[in-house]
Parts: sequence; C-alpha cells; structure tokens
Amino acid sequence: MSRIGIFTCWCGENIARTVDVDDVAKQVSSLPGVRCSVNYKYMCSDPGQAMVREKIVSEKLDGVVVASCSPHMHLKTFRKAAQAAGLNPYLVEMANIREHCSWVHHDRAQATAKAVDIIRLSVEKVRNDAALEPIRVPVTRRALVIGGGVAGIQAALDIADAGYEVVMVEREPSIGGKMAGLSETFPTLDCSQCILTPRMVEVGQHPRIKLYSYSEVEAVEGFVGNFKITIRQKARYVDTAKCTGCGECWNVCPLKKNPSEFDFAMGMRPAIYIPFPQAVPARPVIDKKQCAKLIRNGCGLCEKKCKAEAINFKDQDKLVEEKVGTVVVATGYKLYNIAKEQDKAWLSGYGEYGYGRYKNVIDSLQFERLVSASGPTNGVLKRPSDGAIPKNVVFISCVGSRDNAKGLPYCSKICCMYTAKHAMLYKHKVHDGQAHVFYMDIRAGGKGYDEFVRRAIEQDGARYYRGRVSKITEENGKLIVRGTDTLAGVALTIEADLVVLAAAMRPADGIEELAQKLNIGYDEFGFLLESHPKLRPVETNTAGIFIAGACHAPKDIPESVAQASAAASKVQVMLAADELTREPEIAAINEQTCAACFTCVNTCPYHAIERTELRTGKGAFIKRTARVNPGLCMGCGTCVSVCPSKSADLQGFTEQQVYAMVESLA
Amino acid sequence: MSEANVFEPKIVAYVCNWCTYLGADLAGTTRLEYPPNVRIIRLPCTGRIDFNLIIKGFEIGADAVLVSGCHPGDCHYTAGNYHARRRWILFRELLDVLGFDLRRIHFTWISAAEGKKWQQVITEITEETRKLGPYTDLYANGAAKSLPVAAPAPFKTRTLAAEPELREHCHKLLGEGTVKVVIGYGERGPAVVTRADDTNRLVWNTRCCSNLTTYVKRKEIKALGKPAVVVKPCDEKSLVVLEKESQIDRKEIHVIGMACEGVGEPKCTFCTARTPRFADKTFGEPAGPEPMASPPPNRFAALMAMTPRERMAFWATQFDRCVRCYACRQVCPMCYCERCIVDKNRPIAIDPAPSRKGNFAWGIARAFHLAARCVGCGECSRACPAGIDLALLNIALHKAAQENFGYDAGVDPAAEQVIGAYALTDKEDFIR
Amino acid sequence: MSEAISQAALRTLTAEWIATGKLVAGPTRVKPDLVLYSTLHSADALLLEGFVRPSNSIKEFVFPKQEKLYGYRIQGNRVELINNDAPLPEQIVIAARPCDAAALPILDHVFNWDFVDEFYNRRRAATTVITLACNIADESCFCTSVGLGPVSERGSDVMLFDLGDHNYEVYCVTEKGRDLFSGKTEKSGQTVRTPATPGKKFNPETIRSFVSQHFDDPFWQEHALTCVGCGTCAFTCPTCHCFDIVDAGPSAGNARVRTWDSCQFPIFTAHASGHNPRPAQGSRQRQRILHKFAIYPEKFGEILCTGCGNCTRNCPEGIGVLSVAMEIDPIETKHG
Amino acid sequence: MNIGYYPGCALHGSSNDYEQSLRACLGALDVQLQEVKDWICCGATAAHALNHKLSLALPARNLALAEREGHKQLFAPCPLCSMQLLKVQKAMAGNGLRAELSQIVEADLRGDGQVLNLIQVFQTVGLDKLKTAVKEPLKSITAACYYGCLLTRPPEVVHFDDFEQPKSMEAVLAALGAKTVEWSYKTECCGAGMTMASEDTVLDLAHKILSNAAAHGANCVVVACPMCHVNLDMKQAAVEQRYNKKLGMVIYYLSDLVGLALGLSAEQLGVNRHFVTKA
Repeated sequence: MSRIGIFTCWCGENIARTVDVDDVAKQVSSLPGVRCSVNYKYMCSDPGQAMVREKIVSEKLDGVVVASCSPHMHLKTFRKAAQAAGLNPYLVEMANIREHCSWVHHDRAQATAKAVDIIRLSVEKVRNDAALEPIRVPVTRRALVIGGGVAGIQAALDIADAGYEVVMVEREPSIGGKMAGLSETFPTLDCSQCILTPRMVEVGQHPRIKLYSYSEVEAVEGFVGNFKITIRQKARYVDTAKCTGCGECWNVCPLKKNPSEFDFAMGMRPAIYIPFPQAVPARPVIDKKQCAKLIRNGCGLCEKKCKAEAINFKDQDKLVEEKVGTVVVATGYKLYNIAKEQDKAWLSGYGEYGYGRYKNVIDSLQFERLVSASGPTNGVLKRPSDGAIPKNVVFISCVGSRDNAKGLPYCSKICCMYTAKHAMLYKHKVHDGQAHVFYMDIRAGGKGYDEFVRRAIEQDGARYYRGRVSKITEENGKLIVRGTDTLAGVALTIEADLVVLAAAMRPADGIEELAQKLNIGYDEFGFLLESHPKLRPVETNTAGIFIAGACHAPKDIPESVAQASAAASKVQVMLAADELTREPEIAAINEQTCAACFTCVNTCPYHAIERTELRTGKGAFIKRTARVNPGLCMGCGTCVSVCPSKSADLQGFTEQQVYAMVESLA
Repeated sequence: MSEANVFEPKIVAYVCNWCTYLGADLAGTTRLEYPPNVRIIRLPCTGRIDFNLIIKGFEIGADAVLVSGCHPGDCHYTAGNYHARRRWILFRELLDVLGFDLRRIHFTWISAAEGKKWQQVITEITEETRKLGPYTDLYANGAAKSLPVAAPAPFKTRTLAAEPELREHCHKLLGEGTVKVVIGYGERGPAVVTRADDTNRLVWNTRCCSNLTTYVKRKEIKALGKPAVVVKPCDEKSLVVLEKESQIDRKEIHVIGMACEGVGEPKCTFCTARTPRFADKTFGEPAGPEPMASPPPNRFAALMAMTPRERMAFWATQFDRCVRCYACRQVCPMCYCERCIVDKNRPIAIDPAPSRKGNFAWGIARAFHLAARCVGCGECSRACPAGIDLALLNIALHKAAQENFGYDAGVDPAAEQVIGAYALTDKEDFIR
Repeated sequence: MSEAISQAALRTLTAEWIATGKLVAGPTRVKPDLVLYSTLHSADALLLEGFVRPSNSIKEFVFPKQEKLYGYRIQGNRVELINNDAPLPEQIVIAARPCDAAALPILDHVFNWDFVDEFYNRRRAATTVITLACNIADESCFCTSVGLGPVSERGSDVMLFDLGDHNYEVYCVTEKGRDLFSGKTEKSGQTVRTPATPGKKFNPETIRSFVSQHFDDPFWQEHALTCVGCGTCAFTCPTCHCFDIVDAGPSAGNARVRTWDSCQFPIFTAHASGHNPRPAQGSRQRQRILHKFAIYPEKFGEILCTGCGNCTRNCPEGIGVLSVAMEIDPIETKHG
Repeated sequence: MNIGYYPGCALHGSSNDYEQSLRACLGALDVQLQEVKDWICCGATAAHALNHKLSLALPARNLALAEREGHKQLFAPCPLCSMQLLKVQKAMAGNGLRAELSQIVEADLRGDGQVLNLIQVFQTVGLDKLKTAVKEPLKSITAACYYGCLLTRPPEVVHFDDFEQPKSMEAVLAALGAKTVEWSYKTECCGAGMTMASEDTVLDLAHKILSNAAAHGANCVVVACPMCHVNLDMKQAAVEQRYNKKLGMVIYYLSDLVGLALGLSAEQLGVNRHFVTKA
C-alpha cells in the first residue's frame, strides 16, 4: 500500500499531555508509503470518523492507521468507518499510543519518540495488509443431539421449538436416561417421571425431531455447518412402524427372568421388552442374548402372538446417514462400579463394603428403583435378599468420589443431596425405620439445598455421622457396618438391614470413542472438555459441537437442563443463517510449496488442517499437501510457527507483515 | 549532560493479543508507569511467535527480546502457549550452544489482569538490560578459541565380508523386478543401479560414508520406481523419521541393512548403533558391542565449557567460512522442503547473502528445523566444504530433546513427535 | 643463474606486507583435514607444503562471495541510492596454485566482454598473485588434460618453485610482481626440482563434441542420479562465476548485494511462472559441463576449467568434472 | 529345598510351639530352614513409634545378614517380621535410603531377596505337591481361616492376596481335604498390640472373632501368626469366662494342619501344647 493515511488522536489531553501530537504527525508523514498524516482532538468522535472517511475518499487512501487507543477499544469502530467510505476494513490498523504510551510514560521527548515507533509498526503492517473478505460457510440447518436423557431432551426440544430439525440418537431402547428411573427429585421431592415423561412424549411426537432409539453414532465426517453423521440402528427384531406397542409379545414371552437394565437388576424383564411402561418409543426390543428363537430357533411365541406381524427375527443392524450443521453431545453418566473389578487400570473398588457379595449392599440408583412407585417393588421398599422391609438403613456418601486411593479425586456433587433425599424417602416409606448417613462433608450449595438437608436431619430424623465406614460384614442376615463418628470421636457399629452406597459419577461408557469420532477433547476421567472454562463453557474445541449435562462434569438435573438450553441457544445462533460468517484472519497453506510433513495437522488445536492431494483438472495426482479448513480455523497461527518452509501463513498477521514491522525498528 | 550518556536499551516484545497485550492495556488504564524502551508487536498467540522472529529481533539491534503470552490453561486458543513453550525449551538450548546471552531473552506469562506484572517485567527487563549494556557481543568474533580436534586417524579402506552377498541380493532384487532401482555404494561414492548386470558396481567397505536415505526423497530417484536402499544403522533412523513425517511409505521401499564396523571420523563420533533394526534384509555381523546410546560429547563438552562470549566467537569464525553452497541442506535426509525458507524472498527471514549475520540465521534455522528430528548421521558436517562443525548444533538439540522429552529421533517409530505435541508437564522454570 | 628466496625470508617479507596494511591471503590449515585460502593475520599462518591444494579457490579475492553493489534509503515514497565506493586495500595472494592463477584471465573475459564490471576490475587491479608451482598432485588433479600444468605461469605475477630445503626460486612474470620482490631475492645456482605431473585423463575436445551432440543423451540423467544438487562444485571452482543479486533488508543495512550462485540449484533457472527449463539434476549437471567445455570456449576460445579438481574433491558424493569427463572419454582405460 | 529362616522373637519365646510345628511340618515336606545367624529384633510394635530410621535399620540389618548368607528367599513366619522386612525393601527401592541404610548396617544392601510368609512357603512348595503328599485328608476339619491384620496389610507393602477378602489360606486347606467357611473377621485385628495395655480390648476382639467363626459353622480357626494364636488360644479361657459362654474353638497354626494331613502326630507338631486342645 502506498497511499496510507495516518490519523493521530489527541484523546483530549490523554495522549496530547505526554505525546507531542503535532510533532508525531509531522514525523510519521515521511514514513514509507504514507500519503497524508493529520491529527485531531477526538478521532473516535463523529467528526473524527468523518475526517477519516473524507480523507479516504479525497486522498484515495488504500490504507489507514489510526494512532489512538488500544485496538481492543476501537479497531472495530474505525474499520466500520473505513468500510462506509468504501475501504476494505482489513486495511485499517491502529497504533496504540495511549494505553501503551501516553498513559504509562511522563517524559515528553521519550513518549513522543515511542509514539512514532508505534505508528511506524502499524504503518508497516498496513503497507503489507491485504484486503480480506469474511469467510462464509454454508450451513445445514439441522442439529444432532446425542443422548436422550434430560439434557438431550431439553436441548432437542429447545432447538426444535425454535424451528429447526433435530436428529436425536439414543443408545437405549427408550429415551429418558437416568432421570426416567429416579423416584423423586431434590429439593422439591416432585416425582421424577411426572415431570420427565411428558417431555419424552413431546420428543416422540415433535414434528421436527427425528428420533433414533436403540442406535449409536457410528462415524462423523465434515465440519461446522456441514457434518455427515453415520448412525447405527441396532437390530431390534421389532418393526417399529408396524408395532402398536400393545404388549402381547412381552406378556407371552416365557423367559421373564432377565435382570432389567432399567431397574439395575433390582427387577426382572422378559426377553422381548420395553424398558419401562412410559418408554418412548413404546416399542419393544428383543434381547438377542436371551431370546430362545434367536439363540436356538426355539419358542417364537411372540411372533405367533403379534397380530401386527411386527416381529422380525431376521432383523439386522442398519447404517443410516444424516446431514446436520451442529452437534450437541449429552451422553450423561454412569455410576462408578464399587465392586472389585474395574474397567480402567487406574481405578480400584471397595472390597471392604462387600458390594456384589452381600445382596443388601446396593448403590444409589438401585435404591432409586426400590423406592420408585414405578419400580420393581411398586414403591414398597423391600430389601433384595429376602424382600423384608429394612428397619435400619445405612447410607454412605463419597464412595469413590474424592478418594484418590480409588482413583477419582473429584467430588460427584449430587450425592450429598440425593443421599439426604434417600434418607427422607426412606423415612416417608418406613416410619419406624432409622436412616444413618456417613459423610465426609455436606456440600449442599444450591437454591433450597441446605434447607433440604436440614429437613432430612431435623424433621425426618436421619442420623448423620461425619466419618467413613471401614468395613461391612454380614452376620446372620444383618449387615454389620463399622465406622467412626469423627465429631463424637467414637467408633460405631450399626446393624443394618440395607446399605446404600452413593457411588461416584463417571461419564457414560464409550465416551472416549465418541469424543475421538467427534474430534473433541476429554479429561483424564473421560469427562468432555469445554473450550474455555469461563467464557466458552458449552462449546468444545471443534466448532459446531457443543456439550450438555453430566458428560461434561457431575451435574444435577437443573444444571444439566440449564446447560442443555445454553447449548441449544448456541446451536440456534449457528443455525439462524444459511451461512456462517467467520473472521477472515485465519491461516492459509501455500499448496505449491507445502512439503506435506503434516506437522501443522498434528499441531492445530482445532483440527482445522487436513491432509489432502493436489490433482490436475483431469484428476491426475500432482502432490500431497496440507489444507486449512476455513470453517474450523480460529486463527491462532500456531501452524505458521511449526511450518519449516513457511508455507503456512496467517492472514492479517502474515510473515511479510510481522517481519516488515520488526525490521522497521532497525 | 549526563542524560545523553545513559544507555537506553532497545527491547522488542512479541506479545499475544489476548493476555499480555490486554495486560499492557490494563497497565495503561491504571496508569502504571514503566520505562519507554519496549516496542510491542502484537500477534494473535504465542503459538504464532516463531524462533526466527526472536533472531530477527536481535538482527535489528534489540538489546533484549521478550516473548509473552497467556498463562498455561488460559490460552485463548487452548494450546498455542503449550506448543510455544515446548519450542522455547528446545530453542533456548540452541541459543545457548551458539553463545547467545540468555539474560537478554525473556519469556513470561502475563494475563489480561496482570497490568502490574507487565509494569514490573518491563521495568526489570529494562534495568537488567541497561546493566548489561548494548549487545555488542552479538556475532562478535573477538574472543575466538578453537576446539580440540583429534587429527583424523589414518583410515584404511577395507572391503567387508558382506559385499558379495549384498551384490547377489541386489542382483536378485533387480532381476526379479522386486525393485526398480538400488541405491548403494560404488567406488567413487553413492551408486544408483537400475540394471541387474550393473550390481557388480556396488561395493561395501569401510569408506561407505554417505547416508543414502537422502536419495529416496529426490524426484529423480522417485521417478525410477520402487527403490532398494542400502543403509547403515545410523542412516536407517532417517527412514523412521521420514515415515513419521509421511515423506515415504516404508512398504514401498526395500531396506537393505548393513551391520556396520564404522566408517571413520567424524561421522562415527555420533554413532549410536551397529546393527540395523528396521531393515527388510540385513547383511554382515555387528562389530563389537553396541556403543552407548548417546554420542560421546567430547567436543561438544569442550564447546560448552567455553563462556557464551567465546562460543559465539567460535561460531562467528566458523560461519564466516560458509559460502552458502547448501551442501549441509542437500545431503540431509530430513531436508525435503520443496522451497527452503532461505529461498523465500517475501519476507526475507534469512539474509540470502553469506554475511555473518545471514550465516548465523541460516545455521540457526537449519539446526532448529532439525530439532528432535535429526538422527545424528553427521552428513552435514561431512559435506561442508568449509569444515563447519554443524553437527555440534544438532547434538545440542538432540540432547535437549532427550533430556526434556525422552525423545530420540528415529529410534522408536511409535514415539510421539516432539514438535507438534506438548505436555502439561513441560518445564517452564525459564518463564517468569 | 636464477633468483631465489628462503622460506624464512619469504615469511619475513609476508609479515612486512601485512604490516604495511596490504591484504595478504594464502593457504592456511583451518582444521587438520582442511586447508583454505584465507586472509593472513600473521605470516606464520602461511602454509607452504604438505597439501595438494586448498579446498576453496582464490577467486574470492577478486570476486567475493558477497559484494555490496549499493545501499538504499526509503523516504516516504522516494528511494535514495547510496553508492559503494569504499576504498580497497592492495591485496597479495601468496602461494596460489597455478590452477588458481590461471582462472583469473578466464574470469577477466567474463567481467569485461560487454558490461565492464567495475567491482571485479577494481579488485583485480589491486591484486598481485604469487604462485607456488606444484610438486604434488592427487587422483583428482587434471590440469594437464585442459592444457595447463604444474608450472604454468598463466595469471601469475610471480612464480615460486620449491627448490627443497626451504628455498624457492623466484621468477617474476609481471612488473607488479617484480616490484614486490626487487631486492628481496638472492642469486642461486640450483635448478628446479621435477614438478608433479598428473597424467592426461581425457581429451577436452571429445567432451566438447559429446556435449554438443548428445544434448538429450540419457547419460546426463543417469550420471546425475547421485548428485544431491548442492553448490559445492561451483563455489569451490576457481572459474565458476555465476552470481545472483539479492536485497539484504533493513536488518542487513538496506543493501543490494551480489552473491555467488550455482547452476546446480533448481531455483537457478526457476521462472516466476513456476516453469523450470532445467527441471532435473541431469540437465543442470549437463549445463555445467556444456558451459565449461562448449559455450565458454566458443565465446572466448578457451576452456572454462583449470583442472584443479576441486569439484571432485569437495563433492560430498564424489561427483565432478573429472568423473563426468572420464566416463565420456576415459583415456586411461582406453590406452592402458 | 533350603530357605533362609528368620524366626523373630516370638518363635524363640512365647510361640516356640509354632516353631516346633514349622520344623516338623516343613521337614516332612523336605524344606530345610536355615536360620540366619546373629539375627536381631525386627523392630515391630515399638521401633516405628520411637524412631523411623531405627524401624528401618533393624529389619535392614536382618536383610543384610540374610543376603550375606546368600539366601535368595527369606522365610519370616511372623507377619510382623515379614512386613517389617518388606517395608525396608520398599523403602530402599528407588530412593537414596539404600545407600544410607547400607552405611548404618555396615553392609552393602541389595534388597532384592524374596521375603516369604508361611502361606507363601507352601505356595513355593506347590499345592499340587502338597496334595499328593497328604496321607490323612482332614475330613473332620471345617476351618475359619484367620489372616489377622498384617498378613495382607499394608497392601502397598506386602502385595499379598486380596487384602479385604484373602483366599490363599483356604486354597492350602482345600489341598489338605479340609472344609473352610466364608466368614466376616478374616482380616480383623486380634488386638495383639494391646495384649499388655488393655486386656478388655483384646478379649472383646477375640470374642468377636471366635464367635463369628463359630456362627459361620467353623469347628476350628487357622492362623499363620504367633500373635493371633496367643490372643485366640491362650486368652480363650478368659474370653469364655468374661462372656460366660463355652467356645472351645481349637486354634491351629496353618503348619499344624498341614502336618497332621501329612500324617505327623499332634505331639510331633506341638499341637498338644496349645491351651485349647479339643472342643
């Protein structure tokens, strides 16, 4: 650029007090490529901006340097002004002679000299600036929601209600997730299913939600705005289109003694089943590991009984493709396995609590089923071993959580609350019973949370002991729970009929594999990583992919729902236009000189660089090269530094610009 | 007037746009005064700040250079600062062996909230540099000392037992068309054989110096079809690196490994192995015990025993002999860029003229581009017609990679590359 | 009767020259296995025996590896040029090899045939060459094949012949030379020792006709397969004179500089379009032979090679004019 | 087979019946115990409470002696001793303590030997070999295997069996044709540390252990620790008196039962010298 205009600002006295603005304007007028140099009291004021616009036109300026405050303050302002005057906004740079000069120095001579240098740098940048156009990426205006728990449901409904199509993928035969199995919820004690099932039905019936239940994400291709998702529909052996959900099949199925996944083995289900009465879709699946027909071509009663002829023993997994613009991951959590055997080498279990050895030692989700009105015992609390009503129940919190010895240092956050809830529910069901709670700390931060815990203690008489349980043994039908009450300083032995362990929360199975497919990060425990802990809490590092609920960190229902809505609103922002416009200050690869070492590909924090090939018009192979995906690049420029031949460069901060700037200081 | 003779240091600061630049803004808005000697160059991220820029800073006469960005975990781009930190760890080692005054190169993490820290850092750096005085030692050859050099031992060219088998094998390969070309050794040096009958031109003796893997990446050779290449244990490592950097498809190359008895100074100073490990076919008996895993650092140690001033002077005299024939680059198996950065003229990162400044810049770029990649075959030193001890720079970086990241280029095909990766645990004791 | 000088006296003389501010250059041992012509800071550094020839050539004293042509300053949109007329000291190259000295007349043609190159001529005029005849040769030497020899006077101002026991016969070829040695020598009866005589290894005429007639012969491609494409041969060659002109930016003091260049680099002929008329190493190596044995001779009537053998000696992969020439015309193998 | 043998104080004192049992039973299995000469106290119970270095130096010296005598394996029948020996091995691994301890005990410590408890000795002999050697299968025995506190703890030091639900002793008994019961007090404390200080505690603990074993249908308790034996056998009468109920639970050393199964007599094994002999 050889017709650069420099506009030096007084900022009233802020700059002029320490910097000799007239002198500066005079000195910089002889810098290479400078056409005119003026100064004014308030450049950012309307007359100031008018002056910039006027000069751009009258002097046919092809570059502008505004020497005033920080670019973080006014760069956008002046770029707008220039654009109004017909100059490409990316040909405008600022020289920060206020925050970086007049405000921090007092020696007028030195400050003036520095101001000139600062402007010199910006002039060099402009001289080597290129006119840039914002990047436009076409958007498929549909969203994928992975996981049909409360977070997924919330996100899906928000997005669909906003008018966009949603594809929901749920691994289980029904949506609803963990919440569908809960009895009542803290701190209000309203029935979990009562609030969730209507939402489930909404999802099932929503004209803009396409539900793939009993399905999993197989593969993910593409990038923000343009994802291609391959979904595996697992063989269900029931034609959901024909099936009416009448229930004849599962009633007639002779193999009724299979532990129910939904009831965490507290109850039984047939080989053909729906997980629970309010399931959405209310269509059964056949468990191929248990069905006599599928194992040894026996039985087949359900097929005979089904008038709709919906049973299809020949069914196979199907792969279907869906195109979406954005993705919300809401795959939820599972409980840490208290028993000895673990799925990760760095985890270990609690032999001393006898979980898995003593029938009456159960985890908190199993307890939820036992007290749930829709549970296997229809809400009557019967202990697993013999169905007796437990008169003494011991609840132990922090089982796994905050226990470095077991491998999980973090707090699972919700256990304090649901343990209090359990103690209450128990008391409400067994009036002459006694609840005992062993805890490390009570973490009840939240609206009405601490009051809730106090109620459990004060109204429902739960006995809270601050201490750990060292061992649980079984003596003639009783569980001998030995622990300490560190506040009273005594060793306790409680003869319990039932022990409920508040196991730690862990991300659902397969989270790592899914994260790898989506190119998003996860921490050492498998929880998905947000892009920025404060400023981008629902974004991931891959543009267009968002996270909601317990797959991100232990969360309770309100938090999960809030995050889901947050993610949904991010999705809506993205889907609001047919095109995404992105800042053009991103990286580009010179494909002629790229040596295809692909170090940049490994380095890019956003997986924005891909390996590709150059081919002739006829498709003949010329060479391999790296290529930046403008839809993903965020413009950090790390690729430039690792590129030995400097075939990678960053628009707006090109090598040419940066070197010109440094060398201008020679 | 005394004012006049107070030395005012010139300080160039490369700062990231999101943390340190805003930190400096905050220093302004809160009117925290500091010396006016710093000139700030704003870049999006420390990840964008390349080592050449630090060198360029000194070339234009900076008395100190500052690089500053976001604290670990705060990077606006999540990992740019981690990648930068890792490069600096290696780069400082290189600057040290070159005799740069590390008291003039500063790295800091300054967040947008740390206006105070920015003020302190700039004040400290300015005062420290003022005490150090102008950087007159930069590229000065005044204090030049020479390194102890062992007179080249009389080295007999001895034909080795494996020669006939080697010829026979290559004859078979070409005869049966398994490969289209054999890259081996001939009487005068490397020999490229395409006809089975010519395989008798191939030799295997104690003078087979060249690292032939450098040919597999050359256009002219590629054009001939699937190659077989004769490698010594030291050379074969380059293939591991080349494959890591997806320059070759190992399956498409037939590797003939030769157990090595050494080919004489100076190459064998860097010897780390006597038996090939990745070859498709191996000939010869390994001679003696496997040598130690890292090069005997004798001359390197002698160099590091010098003061930084002496080291820089040493390199100044060495680089003054450089004529820019680029033999070092051309023989190096790892130098495969289609357009070398030194041939890029917009911008000119490295003075294309063989000035001392330019030769330093070239030496630095060449060495650092080989950081955690160089397998220590020593070809650069062997090829240099001016006898410049280039390999010493590679050794420095090789040690740095080993000590900091336990990385030994070309040894473990599965190991994660050093550049392009990072670890939260990477050291940062040099960052204030 | 001839003039002679002892090695001691020669060193004293050299010391005087250095002391009087002359720029004196000669062979020095920079490493146990490396001898280079370099500027002498003391006469003791001068190396007079025990080596075949330095790995570089004396051309760098008349045609330096980098020569500042002019500086420039940018003001607003104006560019101001600053001429480089820094005075040059008188220079003396001592103990040059005949194959180095012989290169100077060859270079004179190039730098004067149409454009008269002031920079070259200034240095050339300020330079006196004292040549030391060869009494040692190695398998790479082939001066005799290109019409020169171990005692050739071509391009020398003074010839020195080793008489043994550290005495040299001094034979002044030019006035310039005579001035340097007048009164410094003494009479001597000794006769010249038999010099080294490297055998004739090929016939340049055969090479010339081959390159002119077999331009597209696969020979070039095959022979160049082991060439890695560095500039060692050209840069250590006494006669290679191709140069590039580059801008050294502000950090290098805003100057336009002439630097050596080599036809062996791909970018030597790369067009801005990306097209390269010499796409492969074979065509580049052919060019070098073609230039030395056909193009230059056709223009100036002599071969652009003095047979010093530096290209072969310095090539990391053992290629060079000799190896190429001997494959084209292997006299040795032909006549036993 | 020969193995180094570190008896520790108990086996030369209060529990010499244990040593008698060991020598008899292992002799029958052709395992020669080679007692480490000049061994000293292992430091258990007291040393670590007084001085950490001392608590390492004492076992370190015993290790040094064993190493000097060239024992690859060192058998310490008392879990307190074996734990101490393992503890010092762990302390020497890696950090500089090896050098320091070597200096203290004036020997060049290697710490690479293998320290064995009684169960491990039988494992080394081989349970199959044991099985075939059995002459009189222990049909009448229904044992509660009692490991006590130190045989499996601290797990990061002893690395032996499952420290909450060990099974190794049961395996040995199975080889002898005896029955075992699943019970709750396998790895509970017997109160050894309190024997002198607070008899109440000891009696209470012993009572729990014994009655739990009985409640699960055991007709005897098997131990591999002299301390446990003292508290369950010698103090059983006191327990019965205090809780005023008849227990009559015979307490066997593991070696006793192996011995009996091999056809040795109660006298040879010293079983007759126990306080509780028959129910």
